[in-house]
Amino acid sequence: MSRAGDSLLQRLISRREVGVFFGFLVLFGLIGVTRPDIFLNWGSMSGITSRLFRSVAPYIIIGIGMSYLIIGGEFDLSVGSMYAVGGITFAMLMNDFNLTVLAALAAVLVVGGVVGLTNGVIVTKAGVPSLITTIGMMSVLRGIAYYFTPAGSRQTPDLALIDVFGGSITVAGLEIQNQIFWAIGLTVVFGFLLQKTRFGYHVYATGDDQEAAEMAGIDTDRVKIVNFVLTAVLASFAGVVAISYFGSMFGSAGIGFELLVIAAVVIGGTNLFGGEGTLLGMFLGSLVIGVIPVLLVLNGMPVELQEFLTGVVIIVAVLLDILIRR
Amino acid sequence: MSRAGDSLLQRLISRREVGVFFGFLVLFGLIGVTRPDIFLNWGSMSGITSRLFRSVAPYIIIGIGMSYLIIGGEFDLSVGSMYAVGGITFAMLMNDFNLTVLAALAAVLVVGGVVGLTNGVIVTKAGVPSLITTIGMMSVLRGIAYYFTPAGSRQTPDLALIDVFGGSITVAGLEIQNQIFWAIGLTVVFGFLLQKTRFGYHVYATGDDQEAAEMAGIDTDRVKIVNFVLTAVLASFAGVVAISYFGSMFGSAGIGFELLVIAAVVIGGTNLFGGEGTLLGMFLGSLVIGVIPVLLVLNGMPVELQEFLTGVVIIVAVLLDILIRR
Amino acid sequence: TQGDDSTDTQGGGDGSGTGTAGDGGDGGGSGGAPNYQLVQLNPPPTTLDFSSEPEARQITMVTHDASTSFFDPTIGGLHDAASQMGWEATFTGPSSGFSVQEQVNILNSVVDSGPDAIATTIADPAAYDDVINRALENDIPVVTYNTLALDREQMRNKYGRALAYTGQDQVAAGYVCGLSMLEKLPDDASRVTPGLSDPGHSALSARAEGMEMAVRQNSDVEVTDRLNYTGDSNEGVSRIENHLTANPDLDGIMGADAFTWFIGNAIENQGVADSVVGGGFDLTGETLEHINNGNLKYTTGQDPYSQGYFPTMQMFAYMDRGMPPKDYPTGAEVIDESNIEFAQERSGGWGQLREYHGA
Amino acid sequence: MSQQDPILYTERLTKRFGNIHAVEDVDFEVREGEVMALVGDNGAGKSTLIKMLCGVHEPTSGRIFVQNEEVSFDDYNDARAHGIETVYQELALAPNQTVAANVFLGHEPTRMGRLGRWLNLVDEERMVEEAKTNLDRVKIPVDPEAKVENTSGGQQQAVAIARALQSDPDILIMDEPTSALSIEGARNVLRVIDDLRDQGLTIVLISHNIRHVLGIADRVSVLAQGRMMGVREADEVTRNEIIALMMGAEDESEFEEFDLSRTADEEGTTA
Amino acid sequence: MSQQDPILYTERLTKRFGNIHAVEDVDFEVREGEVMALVGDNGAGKSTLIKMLCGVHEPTSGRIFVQNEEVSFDDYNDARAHGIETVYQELALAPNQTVAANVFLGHEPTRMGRLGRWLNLVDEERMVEEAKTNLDRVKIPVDPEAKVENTSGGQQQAVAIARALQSDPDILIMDEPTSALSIEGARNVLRVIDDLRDQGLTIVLISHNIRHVLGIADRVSVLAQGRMMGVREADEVTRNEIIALMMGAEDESEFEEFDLSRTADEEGTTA
Ligand SMILES: Nc1ncnc2c1ncn2[C@@H]1O[C@H](COP(=O)(O)OP(=O)(O)OP(=O)(O)O)[C@@H](O)[C@H]1O
Ligand SMILES: Nc1ncnc2c1ncn2[C@@H]1O[C@H](COP(=O)(O)OP(=O)(O)OP(=O)(O)O)[C@@H](O)[C@H]1O
Ligand SMILES: [Mg+2]
Ligand SMILES: [Mg+2]
Repeated sequence: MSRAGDSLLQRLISRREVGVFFGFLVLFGLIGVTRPDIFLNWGSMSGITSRLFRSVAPYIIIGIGMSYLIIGGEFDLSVGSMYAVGGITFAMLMNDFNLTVLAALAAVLVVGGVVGLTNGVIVTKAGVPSLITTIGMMSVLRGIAYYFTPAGSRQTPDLALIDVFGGSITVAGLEIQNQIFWAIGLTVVFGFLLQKTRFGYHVYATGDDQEAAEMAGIDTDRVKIVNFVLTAVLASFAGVVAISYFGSMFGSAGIGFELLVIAAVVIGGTNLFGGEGTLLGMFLGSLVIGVIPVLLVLNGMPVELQEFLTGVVIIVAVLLDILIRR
Repeated sequence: MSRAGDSLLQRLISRREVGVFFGFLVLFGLIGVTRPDIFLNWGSMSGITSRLFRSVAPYIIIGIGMSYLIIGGEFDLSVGSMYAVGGITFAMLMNDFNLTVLAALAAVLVVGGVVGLTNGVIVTKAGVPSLITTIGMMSVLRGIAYYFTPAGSRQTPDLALIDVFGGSITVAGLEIQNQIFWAIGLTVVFGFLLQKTRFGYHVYATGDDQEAAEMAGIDTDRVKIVNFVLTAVLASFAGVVAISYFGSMFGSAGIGFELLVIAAVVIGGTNLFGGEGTLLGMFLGSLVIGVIPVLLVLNGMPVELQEFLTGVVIIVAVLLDILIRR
Repeated sequence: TQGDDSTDTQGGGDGSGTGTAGDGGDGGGSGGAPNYQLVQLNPPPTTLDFSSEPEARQITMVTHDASTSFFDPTIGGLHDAASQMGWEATFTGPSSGFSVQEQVNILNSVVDSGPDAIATTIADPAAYDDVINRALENDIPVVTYNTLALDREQMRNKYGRALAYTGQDQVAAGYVCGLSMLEKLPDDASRVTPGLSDPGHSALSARAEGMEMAVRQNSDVEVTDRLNYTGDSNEGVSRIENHLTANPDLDGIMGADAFTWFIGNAIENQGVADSVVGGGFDLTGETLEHINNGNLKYTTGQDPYSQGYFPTMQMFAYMDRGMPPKDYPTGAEVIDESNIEFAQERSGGWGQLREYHGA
Repeated sequence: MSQQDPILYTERLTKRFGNIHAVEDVDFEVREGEVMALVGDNGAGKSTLIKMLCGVHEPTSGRIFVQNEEVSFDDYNDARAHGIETVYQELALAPNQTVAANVFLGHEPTRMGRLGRWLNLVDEERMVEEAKTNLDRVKIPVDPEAKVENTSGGQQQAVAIARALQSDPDILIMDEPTSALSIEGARNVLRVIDDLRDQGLTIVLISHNIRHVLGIADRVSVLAQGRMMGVREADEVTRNEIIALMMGAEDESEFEEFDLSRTADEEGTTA
Repeated sequence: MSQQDPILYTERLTKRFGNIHAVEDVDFEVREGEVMALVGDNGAGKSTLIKMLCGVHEPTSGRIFVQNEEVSFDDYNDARAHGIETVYQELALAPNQTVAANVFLGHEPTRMGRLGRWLNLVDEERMVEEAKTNLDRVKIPVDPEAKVENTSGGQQQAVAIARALQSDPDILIMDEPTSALSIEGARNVLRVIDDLRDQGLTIVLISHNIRHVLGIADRVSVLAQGRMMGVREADEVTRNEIIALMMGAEDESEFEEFDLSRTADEEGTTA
């Protein structure tokens, strides 16, 4: 064995994140090719960009937990229902039980924690596969979300503090939703923790080879339970953020989120079977997922074509990334 | 090492299939506990049982391919859309293009084969993860299904041969849908092939350790492509069977099937990460999935509770199975 | 045991779409025979008893989509009627979204469970044949509501009778929605967009079709391609906003379903309430609030409450008093700033009503 | 060199997998500060025995004592808490992680400073450096920042050994630690074992190389078909006696029939 | 015993992984009917070299010739079609399948009869039986119907060897086939290699056990740091010369410093 230093460029290109970023840029650039009138208009374009980030913020927030879980060798299909229960209970606690914003938030996060703990314990201690456990939990939570919305939906009350999650700030004439800051902030913090802490190291090892990790003394059950808790807490937080922004949430909110979020995580280069991946990849993967409908809507695609093209674009975006890195 | 012969009973109990069967019996028995009036009436009970099998027949037919795929280390989320496209094109070819039943069937299966081939080639040759490929294909096919149903749905014409798929025979006063025979027949044939042929052995080895299988000379790409083709063909066939029975199919038919079918496969003991599983398990897993709504509707559960209890029952059924085999 | 009730006029549609209910509402016949509904007297599967407390019965109401909030008032109406008569009521359907096949499976189990009466939507002209006939053979009377994909003649062929329908023709309802849009648009308006949350949901497509028909038939306003704003607020509001950005000359946008409030949110976010007319369907609290704030100009209601109340009442009249159920058009009511106050007061109660009934 | 106090012993330890009796009624004793070799034919139960001693397998029956106290290990960490560290035959590495991460798997060094300690921030520089130091002890060249998956068979074994050395245990169990190593590599590992004994560590060594075993061990325990066949002082026993025990036979001569044509068969001489 | 025609040779064969030069400009030649040993330190590039010869790795550059014909293997089956069979260092077994299925992995025997042949029905009885026969050749006791995952390290190696024996190749490449085997097991494998050579097979043997190598091989090729250091006739070379080549050194004496206290170090004698 002899080894010469890898060039920085080579290392960079071989990283999945760069490929995904490139894929995103291509899709984004396609907006410019197809609608130069909008692309070159600062006002429209900054609005579109800001909305793009806003619309993927919940995916990113949930995707943080999902990345931990998937890197650690499990996944969670109940996040969409958890998102609904999170948002709906947040509103309910403030309206019907007169809790303050912070108390309601705390209660919601605790509920999320309990749900995640339940998922984690059933998976690790009873040995029920996470697919079954979280499909089951998906139904259970959806039932609860429906139960708590007898009139179809719940609305947040008019409390100033809610704007911390749902409000926005205006910078140089551009309105930026606070959600975006939450999504970026949480990604940075949890990305740091995943890369730099012992727990993060254990997440990777657990997903890489659970038996080896156990034989090296890692409590893989604990790692997985923490990941399940983190995911459910973040999903319920995403629900809080969403209802704070929209002012309202239906019992059916978040249906289908699980696949979107998992897709974003996998597009970002995380191995679905564990052991590899980064939050940066998930972040970029979410943007890819989010930019596709923007591109199609701006071009006024008819409804059937939208569905069709969405599929084509997802595959092509990832294909591009793979071909580039070859 | 010294080894005494395992007792038959021990071997039996340790098999996942027995646990799942037991789980199914418990749920089925619960019908008797909660609605003895119906349970003890041969006429209603035989009808309910026959309809239960009927309702899971499409899951089973698709589940055969999905089992092959999952055992071989991949999966397919596009089966629900493929099912819709299969049924809808079947009707369209007969109505608008005047094809005979058999010609339409052949064409539909070819379409399924092409879709499966596409999935398989993108996954194996281009290296796009099957999650992304088949989520993409799910969208593409759904778009096609919508496009082919401008009036919302398609109906089959009145051709006698369609009854081969959608009709029924009456045995001792009990109406048994032909779908059930298709589901059982295909399970037996493909179960036999999976257990007894070289290809079947290669499916297991590929899912167990792809690298090892390749290093042993197995063309794992071929194995996976064949599995993708089989899955898509069976999914389109399930669509044909379904539209033949219902007489009509919506563009939105089959949404959510992918998770139901994967859940049935996993409940039946197949390892989601490949290398282990049987079709018998999938068959029983489908019955578990199918009996839950029967039990809940017979007891007049309102929607929210139904959703809630479905989740609880799924988890508990699998938990039971695991606890029994401990 | 069932006879036939000869021909009626105004059989709706061609049977391939949904919501083409038997009789039109107030569309009116163009000359010739007036609207009529000839009712054949099918004796109920019960023995009439006018001299004592009516029996407590069980009615099950089945929908094609139990995941939407649309039916919340329907559930309230169902329980109002049931509790007035001392009946038991259940509302069920596919909880994971619109699915005819799943609904048929559920209907089968409902028939097995043996209720006294069933009210169901019929969202497809073929898929319900077996199960409805099985219900009728088991002496369980069936009425339909909200969505009916068959005309009376077709039902007679399939079921040996025309099932009564309580609801509105979806295309006609969409037509009303389109007319309202035209009314709210300024004179120089040139483009409007119909939107919906699910292109695979035939009732929504039918409403969108009606909207488009109304605009095209009664004005020169251009109708753009439909916008799919999905059932997810997160995605949907952004899509609508982007659509507004992409079409700065757009004058109106109307939704075909309960997610019409996304349009209100988008208009509010973009601050274009003065230049874009927003409107649509259904009476969700969010949509009404937007009308109240001026972000939306109107919405179209089709009285979902009555879709639960009257089928149940009709079943009582039929099973205990021998009066066969009749079609009951729930019409299309337009809510705008003129009547929003009352509409909000009324809609605010559905949740409480369900809680009151414990349903 | 070896003291007389058993630091670790088992009583009628048994492990069955279904109807396979992998380890049966084994009394195994290790004295403080000695190198105890454990030998036996393939499938004799060596790995299964030591996996019970380090918490990976739960015994079917029997008892384990460490420092005269009965123990029952739920997992590997329990064993580790009692000062037992293991090099597994199957190595137990996380293939997609780096060599350095694997050397410290489960026991990553954390940064100084309040934040570092509170968050358990991994001190990556120290990790890479110490991994290098540990790998240097066995002198097998391997890049601490390479993915384990991309290293050679011998390099992987070196990583597993380096991991065990890193933790400073009381009792070190090594299951065929030199099987994939070059002559130099194996020699280095034996030298390290010798050093560790000098520092007072107790070592259990599993190896098929009887020459290595007799060269380094104080005593030799022999397993055959899951049963303990006997224990011998290393300097009082011959290679052929051990082989005879391993085969469960009494007469040594029967194991001598094979001789490769052109060179002296290494298996036939010495001890 | 060895003929002079090369059945297999490479020209300037090179394999790089990114910037790691695992094999560099290697000319490797194997003659028909000989046992060619390939030795080298850990990480020298032995496994990488042979993985190019059996289609697992694609060479970065260089050429491979089999029976004087240039070949380029896309995958393992291409190599197999040229009569090359391999026992991999990492064994390449499917852990959840049975021992018998693994012995025949990828080449399951099919049933007679039209249906059997048409459907490629696996003849399970024959498979189990032949697996037994093959395993018996290396005389390591293992249940052919056990899951591989549940067998011991040595048993797994025996399965991998049995698999190679089952296919009747022209050239058999064995990457450290005896590393996990007991003395008896290793001896049996060497004996099998000897028999195969007598039957005219060509064998490439990678091993760290120089004694085994010199005992069985006709010639020895030495790799160091990815480069071919030289080829020697086995009966004309000493153990220490080989070690010196492996280390890339000229002076042999420097490898003799380590000597365990109480027994003659096996590494120091014989050849
Ligand atoms: N998890 C398991 N399930 C079933 N049988 C097992 C399991 N693990 C080991 N065995 C069996 O127990 C016996 C002892 O295995 P063990 O691994 O302890 O042998 P060993 O002495 O370490 O052999 P080797 O020298 O080949 O590594 C073997 O026959 C093996 O097949
Ligand atoms: N897939 C790979 N990616 C990167 N580097 C690799 C890869 N495979 C091998 N190497 C490197 O190439 C060099 C040669 O490895 P190889 O496995 O050929 O060594 P070897 O001679 O077989 O060693 P051993 O005796 O330890 O098995 C090593 O330094 C190894 O780390
Ligand atoms: Mg062992
Ligand atoms: Mg090697």
